[in-house]
Amino acid sequence: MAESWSPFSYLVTNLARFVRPDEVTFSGVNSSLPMLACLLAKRAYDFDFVYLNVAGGVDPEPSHVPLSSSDPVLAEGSTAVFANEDFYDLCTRGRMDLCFLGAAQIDGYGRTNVSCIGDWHRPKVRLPGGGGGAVMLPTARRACTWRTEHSRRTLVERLDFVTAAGGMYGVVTPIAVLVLREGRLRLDSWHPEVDVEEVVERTGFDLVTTDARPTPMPTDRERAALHALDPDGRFERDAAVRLR
Amino acid sequence: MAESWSPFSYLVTNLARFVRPDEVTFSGVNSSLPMLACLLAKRAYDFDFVYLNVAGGVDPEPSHVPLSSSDPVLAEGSTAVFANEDFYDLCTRGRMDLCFLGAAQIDGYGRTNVSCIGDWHRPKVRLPGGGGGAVMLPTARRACTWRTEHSRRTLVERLDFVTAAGGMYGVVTPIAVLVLREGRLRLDSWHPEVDVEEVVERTGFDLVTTDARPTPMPTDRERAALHALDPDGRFERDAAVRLR
Amino acid sequence: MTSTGNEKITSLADLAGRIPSGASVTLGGSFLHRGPFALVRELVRQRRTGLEIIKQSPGYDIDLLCRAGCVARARAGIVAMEGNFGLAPWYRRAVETGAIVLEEHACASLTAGLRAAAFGVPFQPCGGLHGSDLPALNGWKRIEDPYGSGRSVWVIPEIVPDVAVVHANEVSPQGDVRVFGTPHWDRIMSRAARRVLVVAEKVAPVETFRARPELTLIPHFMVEAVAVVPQGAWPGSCSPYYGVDYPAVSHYLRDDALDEHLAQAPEVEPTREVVHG
Amino acid sequence: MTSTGNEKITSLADLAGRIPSGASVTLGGSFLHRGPFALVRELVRQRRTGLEIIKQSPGYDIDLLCRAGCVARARAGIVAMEGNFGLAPWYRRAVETGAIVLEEHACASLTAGLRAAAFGVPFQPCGGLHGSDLPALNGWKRIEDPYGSGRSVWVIPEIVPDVAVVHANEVSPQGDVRVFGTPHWDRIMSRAARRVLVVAEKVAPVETFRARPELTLIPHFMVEAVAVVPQGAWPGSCSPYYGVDYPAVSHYLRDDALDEHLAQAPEVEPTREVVHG
Repeated sequence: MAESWSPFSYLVTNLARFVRPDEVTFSGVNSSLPMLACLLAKRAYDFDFVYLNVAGGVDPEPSHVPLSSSDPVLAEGSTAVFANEDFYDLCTRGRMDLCFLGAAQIDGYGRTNVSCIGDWHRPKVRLPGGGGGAVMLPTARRACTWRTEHSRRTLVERLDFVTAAGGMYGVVTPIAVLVLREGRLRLDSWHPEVDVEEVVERTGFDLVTTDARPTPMPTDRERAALHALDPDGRFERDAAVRLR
Repeated sequence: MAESWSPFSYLVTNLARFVRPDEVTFSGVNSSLPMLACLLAKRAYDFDFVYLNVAGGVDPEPSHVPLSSSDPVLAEGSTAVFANEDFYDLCTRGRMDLCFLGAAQIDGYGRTNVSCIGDWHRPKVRLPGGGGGAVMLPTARRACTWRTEHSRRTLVERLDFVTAAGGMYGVVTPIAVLVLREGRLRLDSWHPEVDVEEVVERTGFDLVTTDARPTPMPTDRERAALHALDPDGRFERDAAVRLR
Repeated sequence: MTSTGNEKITSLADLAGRIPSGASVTLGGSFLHRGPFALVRELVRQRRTGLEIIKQSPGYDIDLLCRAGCVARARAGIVAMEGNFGLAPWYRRAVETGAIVLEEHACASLTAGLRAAAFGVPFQPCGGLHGSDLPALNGWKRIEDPYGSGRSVWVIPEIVPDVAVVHANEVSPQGDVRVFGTPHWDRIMSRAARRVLVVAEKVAPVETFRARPELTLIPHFMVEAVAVVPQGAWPGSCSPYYGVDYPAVSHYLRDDALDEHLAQAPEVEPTREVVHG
Repeated sequence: MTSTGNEKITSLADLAGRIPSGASVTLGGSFLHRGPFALVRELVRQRRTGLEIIKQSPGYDIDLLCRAGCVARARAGIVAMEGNFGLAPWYRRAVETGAIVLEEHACASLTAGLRAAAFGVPFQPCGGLHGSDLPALNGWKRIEDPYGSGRSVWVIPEIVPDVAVVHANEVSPQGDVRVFGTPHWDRIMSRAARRVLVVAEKVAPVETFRARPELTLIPHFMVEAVAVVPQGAWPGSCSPYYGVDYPAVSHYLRDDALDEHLAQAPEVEPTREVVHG
């Protein structure tokens, strides 16, 4: 490709592309990339949607983009405080359209592990835990997740622990966008700087690639929005995402 | 007795005498007499207690005494709004010390009917319903009720319907104070202007009268407090309580 | 469910028009206090029928709707005019004659059913109720604690009203709802119902909502439409603006007063002066 | 539980002294935001041991307590330093070495257990959880809807913390608690716990509470004692007063920094200047 597309921009932009008009969309803790994606969608797209976040914000107008995706800055300019009990209840009663939820491992069924590497009772690595996942993944109308590493360690045939299951809609990595169809994650599109074979090769579960296509390059508005949100590249450096 | 004691004052004063130091006490809807009793206790007694009411008030300082015991005036001067979900939950988790709850019929076990006269499905009279009763009576540490009429119609051998059961502590009528001991309502004291025989005669269930005594006359502070709360006798006229 | 636009403000007639005959409606406020009474009167004028009214402590509202023949079914904990007015006479008659079907609740059991709906679960445990005839009357089930505490608890099935109607002190142009003083049960009603409609005393600038978002009871995206009706809670109170209009309630209770009462309402005569009760 | 006096204000040392070793403690706030961190540091200074920490999203607080050996058990939904700091290293090590016993929750299942306690019922239905390994891990029971909807739901046993500790923006002299911005889970924590302790940025005149009682998250009668510690949520944020002190969090994460970190805390050096993040 003439034009390059950084894997950081690829992740944020493709997470933003899951946002739909007039829907209620939520980003939580430990979720800098979805936070940026929701703020990008507000700037780059010509439709309204409701952006809720874990700081209690309802369509906030933050004075700056905080390092912490649960920072009170994310409630600035909000006309209401929609706090934790409220957004969880909204989700469990079926009114949350799109949730962004973190994952350490993802399997071919779109289930996630955020609990541990190795046996839960004697973990090699104790991970943060799923937070909202086990409740929000199966009850949100759509849930999307992301990994900053696309490898057989992160996209696995078998999870070490099933923290959350059900309701997965899409996954974004530095090199691909996966979407769940008929109960399995399939390749929806790939980063123009890699090819299908590499995506399949770096995925731990069998990946159906029919109907997949190269991911459309970011629009000028998407690029401009992300630049406005991360002008000095601080988030891009912290995320430290690599294509390979 | 030289000194007379109006049945209205008898009711309010003896309800107030159930209030204890440092306890959480609650008055609800349709409860003008307990509202007056709690306000009287605040004025006449030298101890602190927490007065919650259905208007969301927490130790309010109402500018005047409203006709409606759920009037927002009863939250004036409150430093918090402790609303319906909160005070019901407080009660069901065992933290409500004293609740005043209304009743149309009361039986010898201290159970109450506020639902209907006659068969529930074909009522002679459809009554208001129990409100908090069925949940608060069994979960409050102590519950007290009152009747402006002491008769075999109101203090009955058999309720037409059991709206609420359990947890009853005391009952005040124009002529007597009953307290529950060993599962039965017993005569605790009687209005000095009647005698034990009349109380027993006008009660529909068997009334144990051992250890009962004439009710101590109101103190000057109790009289003064009630006069200050109902200076023009409006509440006394509305209540229209008669000794006989 | 969602809406983010600023076109939430509509007429009272349009607001009532969004509630069809046969709908289940949960009404905010309690007894004579901060009820969406202007909307209730408009439902009467529009001759709605077969409504199910869901409210822990209705009074004037359900009495008026029964009087006008709008109600088929009620779920309530305690029903009275309150103040010093006693029972709700037309409601009482409707129940006694079988004109409406009553599901009698404790206020907290009705709240439990609304909580089940708000929490997205099929049933909600409710404290108390032991020894009451209400569970048997309503066919409620009792469940043993599966964790072996030896305790058992009554569970209430979910109650999902089609519409919640709340009377607000203020709304933002986008439909954020503020209530001053006790919210009564308005919060859980707004979370349990499929749709939320609002009658508001006034519209306040969005800046005031941004300055104190903690005071917003219902965020704009949950609100479908708002009608601005000053004194809309008449003849009840809307603190701190006005108190109960006791003479108007007494007048309402006269056998021949219905039409005159409806004609005197502030949404019809918006110039009538504020009554302080 | 009740107290109506004005003698609620006490020292931080006294506040921590009210939490014995072995107590179960639920801590307000979330990750680096408005946590009662001054109280947590004081528990470390007083060498508390065997604590059970109950919080949906702990981070700095539980990491510090694990680092100092104060914790025996944790119930949590997600644990991390957050910001751009990643995992909570001393907490992680404590779990991996078996130094503490973890009961892993979803945030909402922990909230459900607290709701059961707050509502006075033995268990609370919780939406979701289908297909997760967490219910089997924790021995949670699934209950069929006894009303025949065909739905089933996981129920969480009540979680009754001995003490809830909340970091408040303001308190009244009587102990009413105000929080600005999101309350996180502080509200349900304060209703579920047997006792409520508060760390506050400042005391505000009772008149300001009377003027806007709607802003009071916890009424005074539920609060046992309050310690006033300006910047007590350091190195976290307390909006709108100050943001996260990122350099201080980075310093805390150095292997040799614990004593220095504790010595630099605002409750020790109350004159240090406000950090805006």
